[in-house]
Amino acid sequence: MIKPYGDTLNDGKVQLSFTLPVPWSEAADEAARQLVVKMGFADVQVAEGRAIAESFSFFVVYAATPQAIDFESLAVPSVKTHKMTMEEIDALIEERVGRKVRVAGACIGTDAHTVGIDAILNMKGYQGDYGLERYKMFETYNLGSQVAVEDLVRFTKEKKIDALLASQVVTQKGSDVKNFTALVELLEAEGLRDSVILCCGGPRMTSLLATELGYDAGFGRGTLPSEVAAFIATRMPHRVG
Amino acid sequence: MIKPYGDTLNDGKVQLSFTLPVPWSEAADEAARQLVVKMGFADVQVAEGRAIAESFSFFVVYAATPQAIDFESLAVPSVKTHKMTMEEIDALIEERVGRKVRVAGACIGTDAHTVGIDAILNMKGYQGDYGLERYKMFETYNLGSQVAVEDLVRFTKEKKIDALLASQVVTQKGSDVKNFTALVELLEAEGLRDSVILCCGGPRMTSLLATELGYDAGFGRGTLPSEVAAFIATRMPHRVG
Amino acid sequence: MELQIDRNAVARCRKSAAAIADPVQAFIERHSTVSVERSILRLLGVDGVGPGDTPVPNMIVESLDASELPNGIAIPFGRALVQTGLEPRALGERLASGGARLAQFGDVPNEAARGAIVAAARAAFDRVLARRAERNDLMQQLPQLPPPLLYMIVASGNIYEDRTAAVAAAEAGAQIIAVIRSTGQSLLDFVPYGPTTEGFGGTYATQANFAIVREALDEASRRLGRYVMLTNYASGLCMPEIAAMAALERLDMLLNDSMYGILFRDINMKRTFVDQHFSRMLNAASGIIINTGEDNYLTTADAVEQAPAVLASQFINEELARRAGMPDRQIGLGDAYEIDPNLEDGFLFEVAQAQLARQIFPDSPLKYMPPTKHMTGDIFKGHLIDAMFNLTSVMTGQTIHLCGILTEAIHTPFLGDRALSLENARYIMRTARHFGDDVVPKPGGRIERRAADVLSECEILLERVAARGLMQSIEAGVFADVKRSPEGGRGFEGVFERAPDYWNPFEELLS
Amino acid sequence: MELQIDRNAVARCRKSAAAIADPVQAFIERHSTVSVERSILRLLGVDGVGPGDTPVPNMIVESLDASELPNGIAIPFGRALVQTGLEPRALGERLASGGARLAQFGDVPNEAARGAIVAAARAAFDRVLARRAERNDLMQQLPQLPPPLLYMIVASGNIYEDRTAAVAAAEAGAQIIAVIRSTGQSLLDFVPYGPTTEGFGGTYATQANFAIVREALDEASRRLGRYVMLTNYASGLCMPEIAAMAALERLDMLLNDSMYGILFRDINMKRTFVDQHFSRMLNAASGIIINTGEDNYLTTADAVEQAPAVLASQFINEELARRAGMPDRQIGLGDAYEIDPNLEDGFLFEVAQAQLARQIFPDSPLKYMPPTKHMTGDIFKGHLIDAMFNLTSVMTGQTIHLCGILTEAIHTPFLGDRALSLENARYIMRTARHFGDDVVPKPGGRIERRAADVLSECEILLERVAARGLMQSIEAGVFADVKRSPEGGRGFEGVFERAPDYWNPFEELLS
Ligand code: B12
Ligand code: B12
Ligand SMILES: Cc1ncc(COP(=O)(O)O)c(C=O)c1O
Ligand SMILES: Cc1ncc(COP(=O)(O)O)c(C=O)c1O
Repeated sequence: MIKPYGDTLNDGKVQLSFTLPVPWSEAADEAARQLVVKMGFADVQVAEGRAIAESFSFFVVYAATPQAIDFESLAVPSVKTHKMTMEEIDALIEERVGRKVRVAGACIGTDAHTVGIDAILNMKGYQGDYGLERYKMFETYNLGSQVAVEDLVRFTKEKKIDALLASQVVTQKGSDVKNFTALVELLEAEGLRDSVILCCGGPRMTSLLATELGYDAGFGRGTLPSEVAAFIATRMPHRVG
Repeated sequence: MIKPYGDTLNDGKVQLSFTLPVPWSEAADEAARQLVVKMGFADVQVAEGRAIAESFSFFVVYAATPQAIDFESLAVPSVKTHKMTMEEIDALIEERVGRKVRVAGACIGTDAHTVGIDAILNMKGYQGDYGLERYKMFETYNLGSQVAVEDLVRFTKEKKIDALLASQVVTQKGSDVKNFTALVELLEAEGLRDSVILCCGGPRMTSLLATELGYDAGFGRGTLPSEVAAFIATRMPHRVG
Repeated sequence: MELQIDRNAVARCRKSAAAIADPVQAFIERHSTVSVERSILRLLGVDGVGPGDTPVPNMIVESLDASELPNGIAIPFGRALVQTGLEPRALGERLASGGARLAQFGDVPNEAARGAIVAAARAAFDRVLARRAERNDLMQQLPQLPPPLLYMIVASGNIYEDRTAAVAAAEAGAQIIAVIRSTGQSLLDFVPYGPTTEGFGGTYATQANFAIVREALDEASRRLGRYVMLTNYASGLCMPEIAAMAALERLDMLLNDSMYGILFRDINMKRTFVDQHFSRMLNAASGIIINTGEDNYLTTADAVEQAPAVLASQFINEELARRAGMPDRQIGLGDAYEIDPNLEDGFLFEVAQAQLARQIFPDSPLKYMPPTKHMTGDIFKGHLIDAMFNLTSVMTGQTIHLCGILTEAIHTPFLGDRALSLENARYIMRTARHFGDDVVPKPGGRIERRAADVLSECEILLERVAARGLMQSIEAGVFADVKRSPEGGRGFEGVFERAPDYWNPFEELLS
Repeated sequence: MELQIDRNAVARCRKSAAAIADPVQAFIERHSTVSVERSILRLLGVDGVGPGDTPVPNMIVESLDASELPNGIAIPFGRALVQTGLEPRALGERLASGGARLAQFGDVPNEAARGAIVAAARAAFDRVLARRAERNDLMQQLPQLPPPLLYMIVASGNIYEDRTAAVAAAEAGAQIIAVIRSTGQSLLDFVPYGPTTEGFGGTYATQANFAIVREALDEASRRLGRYVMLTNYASGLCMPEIAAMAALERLDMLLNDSMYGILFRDINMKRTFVDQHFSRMLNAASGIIINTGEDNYLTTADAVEQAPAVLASQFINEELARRAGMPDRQIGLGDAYEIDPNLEDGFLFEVAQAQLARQIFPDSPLKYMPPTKHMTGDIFKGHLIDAMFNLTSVMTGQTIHLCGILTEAIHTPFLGDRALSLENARYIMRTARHFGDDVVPKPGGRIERRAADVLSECEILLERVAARGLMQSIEAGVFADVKRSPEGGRGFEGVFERAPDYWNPFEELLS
């Protein structure tokens, strides 16, 4: 079992900050303290409390959590297990699939943040790691931004896409979850769900969330193109075979 | 009932940061997330997780707390209610006590942080607010730093001190509470507790904590000398009369 | 700070910019758009929505016959005014409700129609000038703090939360409040109506929303003793309409840049060049400072490499704005602090670029955008990058200072984030207030060399763009690594060539 | 950065400093202290604790007759060495256990005693030199990163947690690790023994604790490919003993400043001047860089006002250190970034002060302390003040850079706080690495004027101190607004006048 580490193993120390919608006063400090106590923390210290506007106060609090987590037995699906090079991935596809894998990527819904999906697809890649366009064994379609889920599914059908990459960067009010869900549902409705490797990504994505959403894999912040390529390459043979 | 305010009333949004004693990995991010879920938060987003050393990872998390606090009915003892000027305070003492009030202050235990207590006592004062030495109606003794509780009590007895000001700035491992408690206990043992106005102070002090420790008042960060002076002046008549 | 820069190179850049603007300007003068026509109606006072929440100005323009549109909306609407004797707004409602159709007033002589419109337009113009005078008065009575002017965004999606946030930000030191628009509004070929409480990543720009925040900020301005400015976004498919609304609701600034729309929203370039021109004429008259969007180039492409393109775009934007009648003091050219924080001496590069812009455009209220691209979930690190941005801004005398926010990579800002951001800017700008005045870049040092490189690369780039044409250069991906074709993108269907009799009553008033 | 400074004024300051040092030095040479004597024993190899955990060196020195002490511990101990034939450490244990008393060896002739001690002292001295050579070798093999050297504190109270924290900090970029001492250790007239796990605000400085962290850092140094330095605190009642222990355990730096002890710990000035001198002789030989404590003046008094006093104290400390045989490259003079963050242009003042010190003491590994006094519970603001400190440090080429920590006002640092702090320093120093080289303060500008003012006020102050005497000046509250009397404070009883036959075997070896 592990706990947050302040300066001593298992001291449970955590830093919090938040705003309360009240003018600042000594009582506001005390409200902040009691609130953090209510959250279940011990040893609550309101390090800072001050007015940030006439009717709002901001607090910095340090406190100890009694909670711990069993790190050893944590099951985290990871899609980034095997590190492979571009050459290895191309070789794997050549050998096990025997043809180019067709990949389509898009930033769906009204989301116009293409930098992330471009980083995965474009030649140039990301942080020195080449994008899928650079691979011999991928045929890549980058549909760009603000692509309606309907258009993407139509395209998938038309081009017999093997792997579909959907990106969502705007997450406010759960818009990402809404769009991702719409995509899976439409694929299912069209009977295409099982014929594609379905990946989602974006800065807030985690493997767990992707699984919950019904995707084969999810890629979060800092993803390298080769990680995505490796995932597709290792999954393809199952589909084809 | 009020809750933390992110960008919408009662959204409960809180920022947390902490360190876990594990090497960074996707699983560490997930551990951080689950830990914050265990703490009772909803909508947990691990905004940042990264290695800060070989076997430590640091996290920044945003989440929503379901806790709320009833701000209206919060009873916070405040010692800073009446703002008074130096002249008003001197006048009050002159009229209601009729003699100089004898005040002794010290930084007790092994604590050498005298800046705080000096700010209250020295002429110069703090942030443009004069210190007690400047008042006509206080006779002030500043015993300085690292004053043993025994010495302070002896001094109190000898000089017939009316108001005793004890400071503690170092709070690590509860050393402040230990020293403050030792002072009250010794005063009680010597039968002096009721003959002094007993105040404590330091950056982590709150009115509530002071009350719990058995002090008449406690003064925290940013205290002005006049606030302390006003408290003593308004309490003195009860003692004398 | 004072850099040695090659004044002749600057002059040559301006010459190239003029050459670039010429054909664009010629194109603009031969065309109008549905949005320009709708903005004429809005200025005249037409407002409200019809069935399906379609705004009345849209309904009216759409009701025009395809063959009539090239003459503009003014005359047909003028005929209806004459015939019905209604005020423009009431006439709009009548038309929207189906109580009348423009086509039915064909009999009214052109001259009468023109006369009615001229009168209404003059009244509208006076309203715009009155709001401008109001601003001038308020700014006299309630002087702003000295620049860099701290600019803060609110973006909750709900105008009433935005109002709360705007007032809180003003109290915490903000001098300009921007209400960010909802994702995708720039792609709407109409302006939503009324107060709105649902939006993604921002709040819809509507006239009612403008008014709600303006009123709250006026109240706060009086309380704080300093005028707090309000700004919103024009760029998109409705540039001139938003410019009209902003004029009427006394906004003080508008993001107004067709290059942004082209590159980052895939809006058709012909459409938006035409829209931009008329919207800027309106902005000029209403005393609104425009903000251009060069900063965006740095969010998709490498900031070190794109610096010459940013400068080139500033020259072009300056030229196009001047041609719309804008004085330099209303042309807020954009730039941003987007160099990789891991680059050794990146700060020196930023200083060079910011100072270069300052000296080349001495009278422009430069708009300086904060780091966004390299902001991560590490809010502590992000706060520091913002601090270096704040320092650069105060050192180099930037004017409109968008405060960077430590949670940039996470969410649209919380109320507390904004306060921390303002505190950051205020602290840095106080502690280093005159630092820029007190140091000189070493002649031939890294800063000066970098500035010289950017300027000379910009010069070459402008020459190339002048030779190839702006539209073709955009097509070739010169700006921000993004390629757009002259006939591609959204809104092209709304562009039309002016007939010989085309008339826009405001063009005369505004020139 | 290069300030125009008045070199003649600097020369005059150095002359005053010499005049100030003369009488202090004369006093020092006529006296010794119990701590100096105990350090002789420690160097010879005496260690361990007796009943009640009293360290053996203390027991031995205390066992001397009051009449014998003025001759020093060396001869009596030498007699016992000769007579018992034991090694110093074993002899110490025998004496501590009551198995022998120094008094019983009175018969041994002085010459024999002297001979035994000289041999043992030479062996001890060789051990010190061997550790120094070891450091040199390691620093050759594992070169440090360029300065400012990032210095990080650990202070958990528990040496094993400190070790964990030290290694983690090294991994996160720290180049120097300081294990902060427990509150109050400087007032103990002995050095605790063995590994310790309880302390307040820090961990006891013991030889075992030194060894534990040294070993862990050596391992980390090899792993990281760069030598990570270790430092601790000498100032206090046991300066020479800690200097001896540090020499033996290959610490690389020591906080060593009697002014700190006098002003902030109320240690008797005579005692600590004598202790300081011998401890610095030891530091000189062991290649240990000392850090002086001028920064502390700024934590109690106003930083703008105290700047001349800080500089004056640096001149005095330099002079006293040189007289103890220290080369400039081992004299780490202290300064700090403590100006009120709310002061307009405070940053310019800080730059002026830091650069002034850099130019006046070009070969000193200046120690630059972070903001502490104005740090509050607002960790976000604190992080920014630290950033401006980091910027000043890299701009002005400071050497030993104590990393400021955002939680300074709250608790001794958490492991995560340290990582954020190092990230802060690394980011700022990377992005602005050559900024200082690339700008010049405007002649006659705010920075240059401030530097000139500080220097000229310092000159006047030094003249006054020279006229009045250092001890009398301290009595008058010249430094840090604190007043101390020459006979007051702790440890005065441990000072004694040397008899004509007084002998300290190491004085010869070290000179
Ligand atoms: C650049 C940027 C823009 C540019 C986008 C240009 C473009 N062509 O992409 C412009 C200026 C146009 C823009 C506009 C807006 N933006 Co924006 N923008 C950003 C910014 C600064 C950087 C995003 C970025 O490029 N990151 C770098 C890339 C490489 O990282 P990434 O996207 O995470 O991608 C990586 C991984 O996530 C993964 N990945 C991503 N997708 C996928 C998909 C698959 C299948 C896989 C395998 C992997 C993968 O791989 C990538 C490489 O590792 C962020 C703030 C920030 N610092 O994060 C805000 C941000 C994303 N924007 C935001 C908002 C709100 C907007 C606007 C809505 C604002 C407005 N109202 O006008 C508009 C509208 C845009 C729209 N309709 O979507 C918010 C989103 C808030 C939220 N959480 O919901 C952010 C966080 C800023 C903020 N704090 O407000 N923006
Ligand atoms: C200055 C300082 C020092 C100076 C003190 C000089 C002196 N003569 O006071 C020196 C350099 C000597 C020092 C040493 C140490 N310090 Co120190 N020091 C600080 C520092 C930077 C500022 C404290 C200060 O002066 N604040 C300004 C005053 C005006 O504020 P204040 O004390 O809160 O007082 C106000 C109120 O609290 C109130 N008040 C205070 N007392 C009282 C009493 C009464 C009766 C009343 C009515 C009001 C009142 O009124 C004051 C005015 O508003 C703080 C960090 C920080 N920024 O807070 C660390 C800090 C307090 N020090 C700390 C430590 C650990 C030490 C050392 C133990 C380190 C070491 N191991 O060597 C030593 C040992 C000191 C000792 N034996 O006590 C820690 C304490 C950690 C903790 N929470 O336990 C801090 C927080 C730094 C840190 N993060 O590690 N320190
Ligand atoms: C010039 C300009 N206009 C408009 C916008 C915002 O437009 P949208 O509402 O399309 O996000 C931006 C955003 O950065 C901009 O820079
Ligand atoms: C020169 C010097 N010595 C020693 C110390 C620490 O001493 P103590 O252990 O007494 O806190 C400091 C602390 O800042 C210092 O500056």
